[in-house]
Amino acid sequence: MTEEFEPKIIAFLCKWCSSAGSDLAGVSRMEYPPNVVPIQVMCSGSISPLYIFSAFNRGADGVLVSGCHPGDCHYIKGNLYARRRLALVKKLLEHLGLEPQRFRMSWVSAAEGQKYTQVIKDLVRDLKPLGPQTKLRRNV
Amino acid sequence: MVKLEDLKEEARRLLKEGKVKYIIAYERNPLDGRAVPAFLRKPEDADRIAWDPTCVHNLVRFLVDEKRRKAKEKNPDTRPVGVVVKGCDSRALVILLQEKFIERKDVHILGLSCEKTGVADERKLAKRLKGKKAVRVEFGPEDNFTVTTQDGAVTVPAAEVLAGRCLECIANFPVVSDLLLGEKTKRTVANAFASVEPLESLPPEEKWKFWQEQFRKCIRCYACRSVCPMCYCDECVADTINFAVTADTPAEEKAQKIKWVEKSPLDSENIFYHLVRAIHLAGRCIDCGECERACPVNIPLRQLNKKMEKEAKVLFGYEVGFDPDKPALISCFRDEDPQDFIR
Amino acid sequence: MKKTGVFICHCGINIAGTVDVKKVARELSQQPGVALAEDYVYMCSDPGQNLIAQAIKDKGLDSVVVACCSPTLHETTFRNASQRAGLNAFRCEIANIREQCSWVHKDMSKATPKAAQIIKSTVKRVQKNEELEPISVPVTRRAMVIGGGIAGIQASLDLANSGYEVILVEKSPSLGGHMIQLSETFPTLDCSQCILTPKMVEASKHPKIKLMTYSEVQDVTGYVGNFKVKILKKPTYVDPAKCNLCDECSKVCPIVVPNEFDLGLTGRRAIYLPFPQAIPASYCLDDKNCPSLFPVACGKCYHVCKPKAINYDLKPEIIEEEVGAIIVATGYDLYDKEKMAEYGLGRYPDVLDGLQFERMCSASGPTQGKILRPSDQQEPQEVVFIQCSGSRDPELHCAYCSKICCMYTAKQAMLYKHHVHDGQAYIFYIDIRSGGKNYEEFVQRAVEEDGVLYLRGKVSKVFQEGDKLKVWGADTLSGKKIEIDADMVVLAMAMRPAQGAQELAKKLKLALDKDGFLAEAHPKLRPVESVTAGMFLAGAAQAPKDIPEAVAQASGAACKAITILSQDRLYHSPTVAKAVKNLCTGCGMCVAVCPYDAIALKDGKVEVNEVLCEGCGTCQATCLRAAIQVKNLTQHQLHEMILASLGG
Amino acid sequence: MDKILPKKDFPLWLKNLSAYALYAPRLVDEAWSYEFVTDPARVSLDYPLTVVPAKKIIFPQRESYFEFSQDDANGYRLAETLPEENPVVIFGVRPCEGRALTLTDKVFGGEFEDLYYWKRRRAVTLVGLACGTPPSPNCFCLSVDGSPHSREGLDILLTDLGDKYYVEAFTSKGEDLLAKGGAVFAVPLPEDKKAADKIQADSENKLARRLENIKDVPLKLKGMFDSSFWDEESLSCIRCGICTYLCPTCHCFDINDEVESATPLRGRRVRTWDTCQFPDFTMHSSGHNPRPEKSSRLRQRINHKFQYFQEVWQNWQCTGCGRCITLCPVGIDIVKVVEKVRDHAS
Repeated sequence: MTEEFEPKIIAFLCKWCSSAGSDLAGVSRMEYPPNVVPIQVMCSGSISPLYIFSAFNRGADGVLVSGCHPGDCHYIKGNLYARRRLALVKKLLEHLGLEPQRFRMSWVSAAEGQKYTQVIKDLVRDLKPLGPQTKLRRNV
Repeated sequence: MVKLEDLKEEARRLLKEGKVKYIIAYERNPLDGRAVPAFLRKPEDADRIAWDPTCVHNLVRFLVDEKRRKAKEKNPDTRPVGVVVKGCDSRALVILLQEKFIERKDVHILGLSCEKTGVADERKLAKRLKGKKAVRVEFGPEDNFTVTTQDGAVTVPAAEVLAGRCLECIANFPVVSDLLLGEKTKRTVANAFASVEPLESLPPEEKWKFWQEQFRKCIRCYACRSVCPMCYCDECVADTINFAVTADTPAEEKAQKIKWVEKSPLDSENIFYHLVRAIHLAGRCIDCGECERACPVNIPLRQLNKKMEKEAKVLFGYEVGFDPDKPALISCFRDEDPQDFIR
Repeated sequence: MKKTGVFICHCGINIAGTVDVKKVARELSQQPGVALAEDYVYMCSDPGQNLIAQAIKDKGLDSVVVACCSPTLHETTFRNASQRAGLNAFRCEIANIREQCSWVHKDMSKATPKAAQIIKSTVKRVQKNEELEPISVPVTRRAMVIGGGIAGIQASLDLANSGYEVILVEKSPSLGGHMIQLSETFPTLDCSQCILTPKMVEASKHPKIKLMTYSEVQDVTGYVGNFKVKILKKPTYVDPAKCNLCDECSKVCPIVVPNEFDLGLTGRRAIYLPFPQAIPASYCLDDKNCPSLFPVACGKCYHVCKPKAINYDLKPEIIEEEVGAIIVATGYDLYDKEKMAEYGLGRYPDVLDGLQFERMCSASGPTQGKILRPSDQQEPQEVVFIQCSGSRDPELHCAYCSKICCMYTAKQAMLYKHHVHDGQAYIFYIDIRSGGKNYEEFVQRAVEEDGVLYLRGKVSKVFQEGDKLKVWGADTLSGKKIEIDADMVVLAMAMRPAQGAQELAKKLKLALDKDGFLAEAHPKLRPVESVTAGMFLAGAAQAPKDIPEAVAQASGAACKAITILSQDRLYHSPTVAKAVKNLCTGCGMCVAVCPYDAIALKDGKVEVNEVLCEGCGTCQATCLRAAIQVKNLTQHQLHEMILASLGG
Repeated sequence: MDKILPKKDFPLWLKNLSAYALYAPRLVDEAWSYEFVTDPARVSLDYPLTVVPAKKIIFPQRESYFEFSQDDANGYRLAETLPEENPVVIFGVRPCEGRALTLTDKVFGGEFEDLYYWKRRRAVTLVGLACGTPPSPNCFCLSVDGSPHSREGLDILLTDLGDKYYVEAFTSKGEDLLAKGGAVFAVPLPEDKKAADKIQADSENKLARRLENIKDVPLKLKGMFDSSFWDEESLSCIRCGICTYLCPTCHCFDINDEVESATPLRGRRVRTWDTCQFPDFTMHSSGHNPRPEKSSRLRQRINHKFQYFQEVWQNWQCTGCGRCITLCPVGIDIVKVVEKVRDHAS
């Protein structure tokens, strides 16, 4: 029996909602799988498609971008730009044949520690059966 | 029918009266009958202008060069540059106007309507002629092309040899112009995104297999980005060294150059390059199809760009390259933008 | 080579219980550019902070990563500690290994490598952090308040009483807003004019308040602490200093137009006193309705004016002012009459809106406080009040609740009963929302003492039949259809943002919510701040409010404004966007996405106003050419962080 | 050593070459390309010209120099990654490409041998295919000292005689390859030889394009370095890499470190094709770029091929395959450019 595949996931969390929501999950001592390395950014609107491509290129098995719910953005509307930009990224990656589960976006508010926990659990659960992401991964 | 003589006459007049700096048009290469870009400076140069189904090039691309050249000149000639555009090319120009890369006053647009046809796909034509060499391709009669080979002229229904982009064209005549020749009847296509549907319908693994084989062929000659009027960045993600540096650029700034992608034609790096190109062209690509035509190894690049154009339309109701005053696709949003993919 | 110090906090067992801090420290000490990696039981304690400070001095560290709890808790602590030890505060970053690691995992063998990766990624970031100093700008220590209703007056008085100069701009000829139109106020039934006029007088006499009535804000430029405003002062053609309110001019004026103050229940002349208690106490010539002003053709008022207060030659003026903060209190208007055709408003004279009814109840109103049907001047015996006229109706009208209607309808029904003892008041309602001090008791009083009949349900139709108004509705509690032959119908119309507020918001670059009210910076935590630094919101311009709420918010806004005005200089986070000009092609996409108008194109290249920029980075992601970057979170840094997070 | 190979037996020969990695032209998405042979039965040499020349096998677009790593246990480590000398055969190589390899041999050979190139070069056997008819309308090999049946650089030359090939082997590598074929080859009859000679001789008259009287071009070019001629000629150039990447004689490369992991350090140093047509080719780290304009880059391409290479190696660095003409997206024609140089009033 080989060891179960543990996906490597990068999560871009906006500082004001999702990172705070993730903090709340911690404060509430919720538990979720340790596969995700969080990177805190100021706003989901600051996530360039390049970061997502790059994460996959450098071996991420999954990428999560999480921001404030529409209307709650600390910067008013950054998440709405993100929503449009990342919808395109998702469609593009899927057109290429990347499994749709590998790139995910979520809205997690500062109060949603439980939701953050669930998002991570779902993501890890969805990625495990897919195995390592080799399509976009660099192999020099 | 576009009267070529009218175009020549106007070009002659513009050059004679000094209204334009020069004119970018097409001329025919007598050796193979194919059109090539021509840069006309004197009134008599206008005689060389050609207009036929081999006028595939998007001449708007050369306005990018013009802008760069002009920026370096000390006392630049401020007259507009004349440029011959088809419908698709004019939409590229709209994007350059939208992105303030070109000012309307700097360009004199000579628009030509493709009417009911468009330009020929050289590869399709070669196949149709079964090895015979076309020495001349002309529009008409009606929705046909007249193709002359060593064995004489034949009539080929245009639809059989039209470039893929023309089959899905949503602007058969220029959307912006100073002079517009030919019929201005809007041609409607049944499905402007038909070509992406077969691939869309495949399961992920088969899509991937398709693309993997395609991108494996890429030799990173960058003809796709070089021929593209929208790829006017001074420095591309794919460039391995810092370009936009000058003698006084500080070392820290030079060190900011990120090596996102290796120069090696590895599958992953080729894909990265094409992914970035596709996303950077989302909402900007007007499907002139030049990248696909220029590709020496025949990678179907329109499949990527067309997909993005389709999503812009379907998800955001955004049509690319018609209105220079509209915000760019990614610099605006609608409250009702879909978010069902966000959970 | 960089010299980064990594300091890993045990947080007692909060971190060390799940993360092998010693192992992480060993691993980090091997990282390129890491000069030392140490762990300590409580980094935030004084000895912990000293450890960091000492290491900065001893090892000459050029950057510091503290791996501990969330940056929201101790970022400031450690940045200050670094600064004290001589390191630029912005060369200290926090790696969150508690909330986002040790607290959410149980398995030490898995939490430990994750913690290491989070720290490595932070090390990569901090090694490319610029040394930054907070951006500082001087402050113009005066404020502008837009809107002379109760909220604007209150905010102005609070600011002025705190010693700051205030310019109070009101677009109508008098202060007072809608509150001055009201008869009595709930839940105490004290007279609205009696409590408001002293405040109006105080505002007009206050040495620190420059009152500009009949004026409108034309343009605002600049930024927090340093706004430049242009105010259009419209001519009233009457010098308030000379006007003695004799009313001779009005008497001779041939023009009669509906009186705005009485909502059309009475008329006024083209030269008129807005209302008896108007401040400034002066007549005003309304040049839109006086047909004989350009050129002067009539001149009757001029001739009868003994103090020679009338001057037809006055011209609009543009007044320029500099202020450090702006409070927007533009209030509300009632929902459009035309949109409530189903209830016959505007069609049947005896269907009134709530404000018209207020005027009718008012002792200074058109009927001197008697409740009379406009059609025949008879006392109505049956009055139907319809709540939520235009509110809470997402399909046809406004989706939101106008909040104050439950209370004022109860009040109005009560006032009606006080005037017409044998009359019957009916109130159609969806719910009764009487949250507020003494509010529920007030509603109960209406039911119990004044016998107001509450009917739960919506009215489907109001139409005239003979001299009665037929009201068709349903009582959803009994399930019965209800028909009332009413003598008068009063509609509790929805509140919507004041007319012109939208254009004003554009000038001020303020965001609006989906209903057109001014958007607050955060719905919970920054309810009086606008999205633009230095601009604050008060009163019903932000959302429907009653008087005490509007007053409270106005004082809140004043206080927020004082947090700016009381400073000599303002300090602003320096982690803002910066332009990389040689990459910029001037496409303006970043300009379009910036929520703060902090980016502009100058000579075809992007320029960032660092004072306005909040550092969100949306521009950075939008730019196709990396020509705009947020300091200390650049693309380069993120790239390195991604690589480090993936272990490469 | 001359032989006859019936076309039907061509696969049999290939099947006997299991010791070699075989490459032959295959049509991939409407473009001919030298591809690894998996099924000898499907190999046909009935093709015009590949898009990418055979140099891609000998001078691959990416060549790894060495791997590097650094970790606690081993410290710094470098491991050379010379290519293995597995024998390779490329079938159907056009004579112009064979000649092209003799030119790149000069560049990578001499005093400092480029081992990476030579490991592959020595391991390859080139089975050429004489051009009975020009494979491209833009062929002009005769004008640059080549011919449609040149043997230079090749080990074997096949001449298509309809249902059979006339096979000439003129190197020991070529003869080895014939020896492996054994009985599939027949001894040519004199009329076979005559037929092959005639086809070869006739082929010289079938070339549509000529580039004549270019003897003085190197000198001419020297005098035209600062001419505005280049500005005008390069107007339509879009600065892509097609002309050079697809040129069988172009051999410029770039060297990069590809870092797979920063900590622990792991990666490799590689060389990749590079081209003088890319603006970053000459970009200095100072920000100075000696060839900032596309005019200077077109000039460089022509100068290198028609002046510098002559000066150093007494050869044109062009074998007249016509790829750069056919595939240029904007129709820049090297023959026309050189003719214009020749006729330029200096």
